[in-house]
Amino acid sequence: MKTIILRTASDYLLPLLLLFSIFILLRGHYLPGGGFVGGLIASIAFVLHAFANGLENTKNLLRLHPGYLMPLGLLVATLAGLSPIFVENLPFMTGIWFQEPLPVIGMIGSALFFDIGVYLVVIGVSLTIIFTITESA
Amino acid sequence: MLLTLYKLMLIAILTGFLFSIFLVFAGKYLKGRLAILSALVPLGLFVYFLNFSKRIANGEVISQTFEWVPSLGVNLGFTLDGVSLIFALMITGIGFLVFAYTAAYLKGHEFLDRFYGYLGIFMAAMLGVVLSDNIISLFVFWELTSISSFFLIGFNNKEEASRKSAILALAITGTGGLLLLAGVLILGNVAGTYSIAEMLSSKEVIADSAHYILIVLLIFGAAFTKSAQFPFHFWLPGAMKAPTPVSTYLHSATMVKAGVYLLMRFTPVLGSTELWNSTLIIVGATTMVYAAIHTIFRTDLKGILAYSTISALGVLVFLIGLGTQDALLAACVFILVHALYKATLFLVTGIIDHETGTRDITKLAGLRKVLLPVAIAGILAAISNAGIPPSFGFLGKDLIYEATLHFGNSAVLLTILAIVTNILLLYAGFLAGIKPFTGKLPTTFEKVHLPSFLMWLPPLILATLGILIGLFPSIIQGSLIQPAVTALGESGSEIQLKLWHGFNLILALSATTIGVGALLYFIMKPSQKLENGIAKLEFIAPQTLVEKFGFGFGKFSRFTTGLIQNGYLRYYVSVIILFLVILTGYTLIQNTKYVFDYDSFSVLTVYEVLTVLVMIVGILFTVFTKSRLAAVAAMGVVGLAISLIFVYYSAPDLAMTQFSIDTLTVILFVLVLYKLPKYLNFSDYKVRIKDGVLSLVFGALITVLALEVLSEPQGSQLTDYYAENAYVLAKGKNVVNVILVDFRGIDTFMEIAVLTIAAIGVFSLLKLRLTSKNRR
Amino acid sequence: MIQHIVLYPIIVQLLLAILLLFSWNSIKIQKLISAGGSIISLLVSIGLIMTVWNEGTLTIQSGGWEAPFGITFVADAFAATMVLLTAISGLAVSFFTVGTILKARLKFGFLPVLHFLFLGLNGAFLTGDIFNLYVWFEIIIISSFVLITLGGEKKQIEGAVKYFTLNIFASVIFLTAIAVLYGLTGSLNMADLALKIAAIENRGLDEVTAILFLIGFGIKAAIFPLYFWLPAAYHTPPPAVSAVFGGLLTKVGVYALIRVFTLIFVGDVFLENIILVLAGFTIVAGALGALTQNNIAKVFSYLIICHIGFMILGLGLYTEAAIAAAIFYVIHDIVVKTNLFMVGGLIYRIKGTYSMRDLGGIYAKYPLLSLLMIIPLFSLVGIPPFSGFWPKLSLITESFKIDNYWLIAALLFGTFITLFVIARLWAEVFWKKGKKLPEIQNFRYYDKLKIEKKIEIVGPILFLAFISLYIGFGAENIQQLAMRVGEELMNNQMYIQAVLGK
Amino acid sequence: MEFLLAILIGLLYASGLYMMLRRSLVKLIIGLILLSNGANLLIFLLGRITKGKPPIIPEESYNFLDAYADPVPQALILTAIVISFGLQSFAIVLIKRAYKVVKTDDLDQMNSTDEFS
Repeated sequence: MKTIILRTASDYLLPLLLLFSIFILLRGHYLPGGGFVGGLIASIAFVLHAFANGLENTKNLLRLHPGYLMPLGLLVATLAGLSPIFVENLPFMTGIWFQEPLPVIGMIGSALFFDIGVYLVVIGVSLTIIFTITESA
Repeated sequence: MLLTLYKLMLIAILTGFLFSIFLVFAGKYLKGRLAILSALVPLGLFVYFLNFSKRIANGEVISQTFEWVPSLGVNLGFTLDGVSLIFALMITGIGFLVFAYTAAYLKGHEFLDRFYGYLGIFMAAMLGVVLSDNIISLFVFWELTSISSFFLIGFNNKEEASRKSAILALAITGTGGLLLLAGVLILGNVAGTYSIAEMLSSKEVIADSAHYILIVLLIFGAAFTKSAQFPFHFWLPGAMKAPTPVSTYLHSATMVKAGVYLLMRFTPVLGSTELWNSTLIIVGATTMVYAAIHTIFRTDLKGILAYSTISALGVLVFLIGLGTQDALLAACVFILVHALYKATLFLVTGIIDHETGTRDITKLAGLRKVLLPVAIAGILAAISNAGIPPSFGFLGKDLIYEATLHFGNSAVLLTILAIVTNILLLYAGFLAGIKPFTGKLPTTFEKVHLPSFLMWLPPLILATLGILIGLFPSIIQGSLIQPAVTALGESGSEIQLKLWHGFNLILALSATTIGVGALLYFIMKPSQKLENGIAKLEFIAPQTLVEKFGFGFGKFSRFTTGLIQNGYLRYYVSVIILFLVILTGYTLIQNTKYVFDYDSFSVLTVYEVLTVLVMIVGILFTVFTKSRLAAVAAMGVVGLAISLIFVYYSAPDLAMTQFSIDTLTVILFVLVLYKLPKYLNFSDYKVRIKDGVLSLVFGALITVLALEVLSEPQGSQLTDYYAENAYVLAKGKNVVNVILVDFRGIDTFMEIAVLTIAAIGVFSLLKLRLTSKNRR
Repeated sequence: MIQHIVLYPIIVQLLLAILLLFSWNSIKIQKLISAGGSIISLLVSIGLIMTVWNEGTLTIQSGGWEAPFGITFVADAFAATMVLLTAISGLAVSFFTVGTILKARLKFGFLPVLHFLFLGLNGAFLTGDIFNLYVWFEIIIISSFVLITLGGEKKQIEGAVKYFTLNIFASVIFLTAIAVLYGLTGSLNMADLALKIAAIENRGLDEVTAILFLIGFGIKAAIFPLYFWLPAAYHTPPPAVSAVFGGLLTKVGVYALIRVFTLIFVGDVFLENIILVLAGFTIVAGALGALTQNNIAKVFSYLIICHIGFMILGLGLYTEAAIAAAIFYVIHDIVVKTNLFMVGGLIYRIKGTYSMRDLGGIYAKYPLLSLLMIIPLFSLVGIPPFSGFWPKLSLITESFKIDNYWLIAALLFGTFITLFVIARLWAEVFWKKGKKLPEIQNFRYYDKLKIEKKIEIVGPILFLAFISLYIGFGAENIQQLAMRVGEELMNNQMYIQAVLGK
Repeated sequence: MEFLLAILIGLLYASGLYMMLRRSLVKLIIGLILLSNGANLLIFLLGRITKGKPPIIPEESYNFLDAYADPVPQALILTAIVISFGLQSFAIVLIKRAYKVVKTDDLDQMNSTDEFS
């Protein structure tokens, strides 16, 4: 009984929570939030999904081991950090920005990409830790 | 031409090292018949140094300098004067004979190449010692002689006794080396230079310095350990575990004389003071008599020779202590005398040992019948040793008596000591050089045959030299002895070496010495009984005392290490905290004002007080609950309360993060914990009180510190800058987030790296199972 | 912008770690990346130190925010030297790892974490921001935790618990010190802090902060009486790990101590005296410990402590020459200690044990290898003119200049015990006739290895032995470098000038 | 409030230390967590606390109009919290592993690496 409700709920909850987490991520530059909290929310979404549908299903949904999100995030962050060196010969991690702001998100710049990297790493880390512990419990 | 010769001096020293490095790679070709070729190295060097003798005889001092580490004042400054030349010739000359001898002595030995390698290093290092003008480079070479000695003593390293002796010798000479290091550094500082030549001009400055005593004592420490003076002598008999060529070369002819060399070298700089002279006289005299007496109680040939070497070294130190021109002259001559006869005796002993398989003097007799050339060498050496005219030894002995007799008030006492020593040395020399060859040949030795000429020729050459120089002292008088005495700072009258001084007191003393010595030889018979007798006194021998000390020290270090590193983590933590509390407490108490500016503190609201109360209860519950899960839950509550505080005090981002992290931590804890057993109540009441007090003191300290800091003004220029620029330049309005991703983005970057690493750690800690198959 | 090069050592290691994580599933590719990357890293570090040598201290403001508002990275001669040493030691260990670490461990992220560790080290050396330093320290300790526990065997776990606790504890104290520092000055940039701390009137608070740093870093540097974690843990992981730890980890603590006490907290006589006393006790305690051990890895561990004392002594003496000596010793020590644990690893590969009682006969069977192994041993003792010898000259001289004979005695005592311990080790391990030990199942004995494997094990030892020899015989160059570092450190306005431009 | 907070921080440090001095590995880790909470709060307090003015620039302006809370300590604490989370999760798993291999939670029985051998 419990599982059916949960399962149905989580099917809707997963995309909703993910969207919310991306919102938190993007708005971080203006309001409380950012990559870290956003990442945590996204992982909670996956954890809930795993709780409802079983670990295997969630893993299948992700296709790749969540661990790969860590180097991916780090890479995104590194590239964001390196971009000023290549683009304008400015120091590592200098913010460079597109001229025009986008609606909802605001200004787009290397800092945002960096935050996306953080977001990805946090998801990767929390999912790896939780999955590993659950598997070996 | 001259320049190239000069250049050669560095190369001359390096030759030995290069030879050894060469052996590492090509050694296997030098193990067989070609082994004798290695003797060419010292021979070449001998000829090289001999070339200088004319110039040295003319009073020249050859010096040259190669830069090495100028920033530390260390260069390779070499000086060749009379003293250096004597030593250099001895090192290379005896080196040549020993190298040749070894080719036969260790013929076919598995590790012959290694042996030559060590010898090469030693020879080079020893040359470095006697040629160095820079005292640091002197020390460098000095240490290298100790190290090569270590490897040579331990050459038969499968035997425990060899290894032990090697370590013991290294420990003693190594200690001396360190004293020397301190000594030369302090000396260099006081004198303002590391060059011995330059120090000569600041002799007074050094002597008047407050550190003079320290310097002298340190240098004495080095010299006495290296030259086996009482009470540091005991490593030398142990060193006889080395193959005989080593005993000959290092432990009688050259290395042990490095200490003597050091004293000679520093005589012009540090000498002529009460401290210098008296100490040397006392130590030297004690050593020479003590060791000479010991020879009576030995039955092993090498043991006898070891003690007689110690005694001879004592004589040398004693002579340097006398410090008069006569005495220094005697010292220079006696170094050569001793090197010639003692090396011979050792080589002879080596042959006997090699051919008969024993060194027990009580068993050896009549070997002249089978080893005639060896017998000749031995007997000639014994004659020189005894100081029977016309040997070189006779000359040496004369000079010694000459020196003691002219030494003011204590002349009689000193002369008597010298005579006693000489008598016993004579006895020892007869035992080693004559006893094995006279009498009836035991049947067991009938099959003994003469070894290759490579073995018997070197001692014969040395022994013959010992007689030849006695007959024609002019060979060395002008070329070696005169410059050496000059180098020792005695620029006085010209010296004369001659056999015949007419009938005088000295001749009478010499005759007495010989007579009594010979008598002693005929009366005393070495025996196992005597040896066992002295063994009973061993419990007060310096060696025993040092070994006991070493043992005790080992126990002490085990005790302290066990005390410090006792394995209990909580003890480690308490020590660290105690240390912290004492240090910070001390400074805080000294400087605290205890004035707090309450007005600047913010006003309390009911919510805040409630939150704090919840937190306090949470903390207490965490600490005192008996349930693990409850503790974790309480800890979670504390974390939640903290995030509330963050909410109250304008930190929404922090509150969010704290909240989510806190929740996650609790979840993880629960996931892991529910499988573990219950808490056990380990510690007793007393321990808990003690820990509680320590913890509270620590906590109070932090509180006081916090309040102190709060009462100081703080104006952060960062805050204003960020307020100005967060939006204008960094295009963000949530300043905390802007700091995180932009101003201090690297912090965040590394924070996610930490998370990544932690995740890998968690993953591998739980997933990796080493099984017996993949474990190794 | 030439200043970019300051961050290259960090960026290279970061990219390496990321690449290694991406190639999680293929050990072969990981090995290639690690080895190749280590060579690149070495080249970059050489480039950095050459630039610094010629151009003077380089700084770069990450994010382009002028100091003290962003995080500044500073490559002065000291930092550049440490980065170079990390690269040298890292290159050796990277190859040694490939040769010795079990496949099982490699499959679980050994190499990525190793490079994260190098990343942390480089960052710690280059950063000019005190909180950022804390973050780099955390990178270092978390990667070292992972490395020390990887495999999760009993002794590893037992050692790790102590290592973990005390190091985290050190971090907490470090963080406490940062809190106080920020509370007092409102700044985090070390150059800025140097100015602001000098202006604080309440010297007592200043001193307390300094003590907190002393203890926080002191734990990491393993000085007396804070070193407990080291003998408990350093011998437990595989030799490649011990090699990095023994060579580099404690030296980060030393680096931080030297940095903080020459830049921020300067001229406090009380603290200098405390440091001197601690240095003396560290030397003696380490030496006594080394004397008691039978396991060669444990012997080496205690010798680390003993020699940390030498470096701290240089700091405590607080003169240009003494600091230079400490730097020289650090340079020597990183190379030698790394090599020492690799030598230990090689011995273990040959005989399958670390126990001196059971070992033996290596010299007879492997003469050339033994001669190779004796180079780090001699360098360690400082048998002149091997590398450990030179810095002692200045240390003794400077101790003498303040008439502190206890320090000289401690120095000589430490040296003597090192000599004695190594001589005994040589006698037991190399000279003594080898026992026939029971063969261990599935153990890959050195003899049974293929030639490539042997090269992977011996090559790094040879490489570091050469560098040791160079430090010893080319001491002049090293001394020049050390003196330059000493001069820069003792004149902290040079650093401040470079960072703040005033 | 500053005064209360200072005492609270002291209490956190004290309790953290006390827990570290116990023999249980679990307590040890809890102690470490309490300690780092204390350190975080200490940064917060010493960075000077301000009520009700979060460092978020208002909608319509480009910078702050009046005094606001110092964002720097907040950023530092955020980093510190996340880092300690990494360490804590590792530590928690270490407990699990330790229990598996050493079969105990008792720290006093984890002494073998310090013994003479």
